[in-house]
Amino acid sequence: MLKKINYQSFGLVGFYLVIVIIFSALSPVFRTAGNFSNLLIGFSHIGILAVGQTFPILLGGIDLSVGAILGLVGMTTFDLMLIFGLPGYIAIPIGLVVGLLAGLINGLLIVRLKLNPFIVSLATMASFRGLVYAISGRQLFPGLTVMAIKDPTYLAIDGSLGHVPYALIYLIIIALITYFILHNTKLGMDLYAVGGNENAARLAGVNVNRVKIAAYLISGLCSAIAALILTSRMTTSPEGLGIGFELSAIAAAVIGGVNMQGGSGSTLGPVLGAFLIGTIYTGMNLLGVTQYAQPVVAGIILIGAVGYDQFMKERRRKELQAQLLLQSLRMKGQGG
Amino acid sequence: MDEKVKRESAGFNRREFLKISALGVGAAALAACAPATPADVAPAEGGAQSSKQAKDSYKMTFVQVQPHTVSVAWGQGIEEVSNVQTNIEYKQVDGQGDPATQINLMDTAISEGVDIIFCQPADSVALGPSIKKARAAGIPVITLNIDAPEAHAAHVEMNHYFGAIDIAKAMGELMGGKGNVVILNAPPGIIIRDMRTNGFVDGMKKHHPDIKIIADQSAEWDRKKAQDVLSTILASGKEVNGVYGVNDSMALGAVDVAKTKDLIGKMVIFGNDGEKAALESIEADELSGTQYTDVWQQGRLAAALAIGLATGGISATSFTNQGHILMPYVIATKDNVGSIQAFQRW
Amino acid sequence: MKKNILLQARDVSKRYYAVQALSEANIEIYSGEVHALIGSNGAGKSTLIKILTGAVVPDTGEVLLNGKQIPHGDTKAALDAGIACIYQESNLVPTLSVMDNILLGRQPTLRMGVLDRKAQRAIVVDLLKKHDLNLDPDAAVQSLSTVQQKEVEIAKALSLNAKVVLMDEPTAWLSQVEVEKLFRSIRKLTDEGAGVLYISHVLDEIFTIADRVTVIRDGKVLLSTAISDTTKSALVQTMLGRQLSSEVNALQQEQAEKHLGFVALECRQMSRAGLFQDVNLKVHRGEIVCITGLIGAKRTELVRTLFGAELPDSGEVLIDDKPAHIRRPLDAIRYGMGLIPEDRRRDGLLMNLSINHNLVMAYLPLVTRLGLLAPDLFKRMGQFQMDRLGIVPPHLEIPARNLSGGNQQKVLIGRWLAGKTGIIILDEPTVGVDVGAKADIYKLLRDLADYGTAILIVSSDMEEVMTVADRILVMARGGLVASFQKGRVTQEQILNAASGEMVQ
Amino acid sequence: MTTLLSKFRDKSGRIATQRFFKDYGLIVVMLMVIAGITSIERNFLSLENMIGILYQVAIIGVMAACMTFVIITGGIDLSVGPVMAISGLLAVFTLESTGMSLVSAVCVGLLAGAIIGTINGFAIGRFKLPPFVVTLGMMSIIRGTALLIGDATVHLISGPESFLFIGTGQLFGIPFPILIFATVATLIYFIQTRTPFGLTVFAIGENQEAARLAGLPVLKTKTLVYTLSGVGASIAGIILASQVHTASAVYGNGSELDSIAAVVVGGTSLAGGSGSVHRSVLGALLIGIINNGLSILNVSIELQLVAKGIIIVLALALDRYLQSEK
Repeated sequence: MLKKINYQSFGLVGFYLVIVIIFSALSPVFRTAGNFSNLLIGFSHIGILAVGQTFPILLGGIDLSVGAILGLVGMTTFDLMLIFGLPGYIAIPIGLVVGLLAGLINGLLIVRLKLNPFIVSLATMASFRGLVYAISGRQLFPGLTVMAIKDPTYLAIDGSLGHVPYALIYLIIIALITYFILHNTKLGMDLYAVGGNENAARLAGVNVNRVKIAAYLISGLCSAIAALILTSRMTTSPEGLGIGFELSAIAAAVIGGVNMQGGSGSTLGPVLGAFLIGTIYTGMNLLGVTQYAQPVVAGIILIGAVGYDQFMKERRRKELQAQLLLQSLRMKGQGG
Repeated sequence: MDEKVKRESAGFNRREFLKISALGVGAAALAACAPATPADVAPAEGGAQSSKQAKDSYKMTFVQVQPHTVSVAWGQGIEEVSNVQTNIEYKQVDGQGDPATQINLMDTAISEGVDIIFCQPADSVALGPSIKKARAAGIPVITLNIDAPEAHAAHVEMNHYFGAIDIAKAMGELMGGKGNVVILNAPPGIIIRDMRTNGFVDGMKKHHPDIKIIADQSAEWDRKKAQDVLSTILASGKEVNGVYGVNDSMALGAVDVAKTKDLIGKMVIFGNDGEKAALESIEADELSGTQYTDVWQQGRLAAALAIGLATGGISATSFTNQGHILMPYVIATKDNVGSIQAFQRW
Repeated sequence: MKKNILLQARDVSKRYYAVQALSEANIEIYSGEVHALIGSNGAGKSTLIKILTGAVVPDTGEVLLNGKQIPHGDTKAALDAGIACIYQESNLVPTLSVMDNILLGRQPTLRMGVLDRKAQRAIVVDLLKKHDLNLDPDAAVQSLSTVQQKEVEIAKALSLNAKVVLMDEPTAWLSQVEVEKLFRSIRKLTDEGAGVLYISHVLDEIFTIADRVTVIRDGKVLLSTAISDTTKSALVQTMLGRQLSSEVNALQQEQAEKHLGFVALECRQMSRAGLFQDVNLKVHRGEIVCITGLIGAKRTELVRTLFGAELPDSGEVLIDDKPAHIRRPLDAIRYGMGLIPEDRRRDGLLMNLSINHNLVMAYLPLVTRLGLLAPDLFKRMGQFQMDRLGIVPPHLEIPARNLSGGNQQKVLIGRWLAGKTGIIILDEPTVGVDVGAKADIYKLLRDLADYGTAILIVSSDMEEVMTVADRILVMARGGLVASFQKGRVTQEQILNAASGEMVQ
Repeated sequence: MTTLLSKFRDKSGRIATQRFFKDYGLIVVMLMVIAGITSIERNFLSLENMIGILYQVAIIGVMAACMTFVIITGGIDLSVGPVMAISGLLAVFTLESTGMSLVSAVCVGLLAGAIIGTINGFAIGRFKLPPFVVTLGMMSIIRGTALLIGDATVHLISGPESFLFIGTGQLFGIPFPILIFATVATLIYFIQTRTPFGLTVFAIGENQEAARLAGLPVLKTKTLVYTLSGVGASIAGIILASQVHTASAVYGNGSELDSIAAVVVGGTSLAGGSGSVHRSVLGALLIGIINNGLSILNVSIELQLVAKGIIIVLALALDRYLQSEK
């Protein structure tokens, strides 16, 4: 299994370390503990979304609605606490449930109507965002636009242990759990099976539909968690919250070695992918790269990262082939 | 060079302009930041001189919502003032329209230990915690356009709510107090949008109760989308006598439609912001009017304040509440648009 | 052990649109028996299998296991009832390991769906040992060769320890040695009282392994008898409804030492690290050369390199005695070469495109005017090839995937006949092709050779090699080890040469 | 309808209807949507509004048509939004620098798109990098470059009339952008059906290795499809600039998703191998009709998005149902 990790994202790990070292060398601020904890806080929500996104992509699908789900969950909890005055420990579970429901809707539409995941999640992305606007407490009661969430339980979500932010801890836990699910549970095997060869999975008696729905449920749940973290950090939930996150999440996943054709990938790469993007931007910011030059450099590095990863994989594949050959030769030898 | 001369004369013409402009608040605001004014008109007299006494350099960061005409103009205003002081390092960073990103940028600026943060919050509450954090770190924060509930150094605002009310008033008068109005709006999510819409609706109720708002559709701040939405509404055969674009781009989109359907003159179209293009369109008798604010000036004021705070070594923690500087604005129409000088057109 | 009926299909019929795929077919599979099912492609074998596994719902009739009816169209139920199947097309998940593929959907779990890796490994390892399959349980399937992948499929079916195992052409792509291995496994199964339904085009195999045979044609069961009560030619006749042996024999007899044309294709000192070294070979115009040998002798790699699909480390290729610079397939084609790859499903046909498209694909310039496709030329060329090769069904616009194996192969050959191809390389040309179509293809190749085409065939099928080749080259472990003239060699000699030091 | 059906009479009845709906199901669905909206707002069907819809669809339509090949080869192009912006900018700058030479302005604009597209294609074809990441990276590179050369402000177009004609002019009473859209779509449909290139595109999408072994120019084709997509974005960008009399580096945000949506709604699968330009056009139209319908019905901002999502899902579900009809 360890071999698998390396195979997935060794190239990326190396690349990431190089980037970090370069920035640390060039910018004294970058190498401060404070800055790193900023990085970890600032991009953990993208990391969580990316982990969630991994599951639909593993099935050769995609979930464009994560940003909208994030907004919806945020707004729900916001309303629950500020309109209905419910305590956080009630709002939080409800928020998670909303995320799961949203995921369920995606899953059911894809499975039952046999529609293309891209279209379905694109449509639900619009619908969920519309719902956010419709239920927005900030629209219904303009006073709430300047009202902050005060609930202690809720605000505690985004706390930190010294320099270690909770957000990071959630991310690590989620990444590890999902990693375990993927590589050590039946669900995980079924996910890879359906993603790799759906027909074979079906003939082997795997309940394909259930697996698909599960994937979108997980993605929905991750969005919900990210929503809780962000809204707790912002002490409110703007209607626009989460717009454009889907692209960052997918990007992080793909950079993290999840194959968009489905069937291969894991959940540690995506986390790294999320931080890679964040690190690049923060680093350039600290180096005083002008704001418009930043996306240019970022884009180049992005392509570079994937190119490098590709290169490493290619080399690894060649090595494997060579080994395979030797084996088969030995086999033939023994055969006689 | 002559650019500079113009700018210098700015100081003079501005005063006249302020007389025209309705709000005394603005004058008060200017007075409030008097100490900074020399630096403000510094371009003419060598800024280098004035910044001699400063020992080390000062860092200033502007966290904007996203690249946009207005924030660009702010930037120009700020740099105009800060550039003349060799010891000021100014940079503008892009919040990519996302409060979460803005929070990250704030955090970075704080750990970078800048001396001043200009912040245009995408959402007043969302950025509150970061502003609090900055204050705790002793960094004065100057908010632009959108105030934050947390105490910070100062808030420099181009008015939204009252401005929109006045727009409604002026618009109604041109419409003769009756008819149907369409609002070309933006989707919820940025507070400005809410302030302006509410102001406009309230204004109409207050001043012209007979005018009906028959449609409030989203054109996503975008000129092309504004064209599409308005032409669709017109195609439905409804009679539209007035259009309010929540920003100038959308208003200009409406103008484009009016031109093609030759409704210019028959349809009252108002924008908001007062960018150069809008003012020219007014002079060309296309756009009926817009709310104009000198955004360059707004930037200069903010910068002047900032320099005062930084060089004066005033600690952020010493502010119990932010001072409000409400920028003066005019409802620019055919009659008064001429009084807005070239150097005030951003 | 008394033989009792395990699996039984009673009067099952199935109709696809216009086509009656099966009509009132009956078949019984007894415990401890291997029941061979033969018939031309498109005769309805696959449909019958799919019905038995519940993948297809029959229009009429029923399927009984031990006298109990199994619900139609429910693969899971059939699986649980103990009906395993090795399908023709791959049913493996490329990214998963051998271990996971073998137990796919049935991995042992502790609680809450957590996998019991230890148990899983134990099961797989001793399964592989029991059937002496030489596979690394942890290797990802995509890193395995075609043969090894087939072995995984077999292991998968065996692991079900099913009451009935259906095998749809399991020996496709298997070499002699592996086939024997497979037969041993099958015997083990039957000894344990399981029943096996065995589909194959290779009659020899059937006479070796089967106890009972059923012949099916045009969806009807024509004959079902004990193997001992029938003969090869009888079977072929019922299967095709015509006498074939004459045609094949004709090919085999033809001995005339006709003088050869110039060397059309020659390669000198061709090497690729770790694959093959210093290969020299010549193919003359009008000559059919077969390269045979064990699987893993790197014959496929050799021909792919000749065709420019992969690049050699050293060595040169000469065409008509002139050095040719081949960097990619397009170059090879410009030199008048054509390759028909080993796995026509994976590398050959464009399955969703029409027959017509597939036929002209390699020579698009020939069907264009001023750089634009000319529909009339396009159709005419397709029609011409279709008639010439007798492809059925004769509809140019149906997608290639709906064709039988034999006809798909014909389309691939036709693709090269379309142009000025003078050198045709075929890799395992008749795998999964029924006896009738096989004969057609052999005749076609011979005709081409007589017209001066140089033909290079890679084949593991001894009978095929003996039948079509003018010259037989034997490749072993990346080198050409022997060369025989037609008719001057026995299968044994070839096999010995192929298995290298195994004989010493 | 029956006349159309008769086209497929060569096969048995059921196949005929199936194939009919496979090709025309989307139109049937579209007619239903139109009928639905019209039943509430009669003016929806007015000629003025119909032309309006086409005018509104033109930009996305052009992009979708040009991107179809990319998606048929199993790729994706996310960089089209910024390409729109930068083409518009460059065109405007050229206008100013060359003293209002329309031709050079348009050429420069298109060239930009072509170059960017080609770079995408080469990176994807030659180095086998995942299209998603390459074009995503390019998206951010081009957006940044556009901002560097044009800042975030809007640049007014002071003329010439000929340039403004591109976006706002009319020919025989039909807005010019519609004509451009029609021309581009027809041209690409022609390429798809009548050229070896078009055939190769499908072959690659279906099975790249097989295409290579059949001697098809894989790398060249793969590069060209992205070039085409880039050019499409440029055309769109120039039309937009001309329609709004301005150019800005921030234009075209999110249009990549809109155009991909149009292609996919049309039924072209992101997995590649299948699809058609005419279906992409239909997809763009369907989305355009829904947008237009919702605002002509004056649906409130909040509910518009909800409705849009639901209608799209229903429409496609219906389309799917028609295709797989028993």
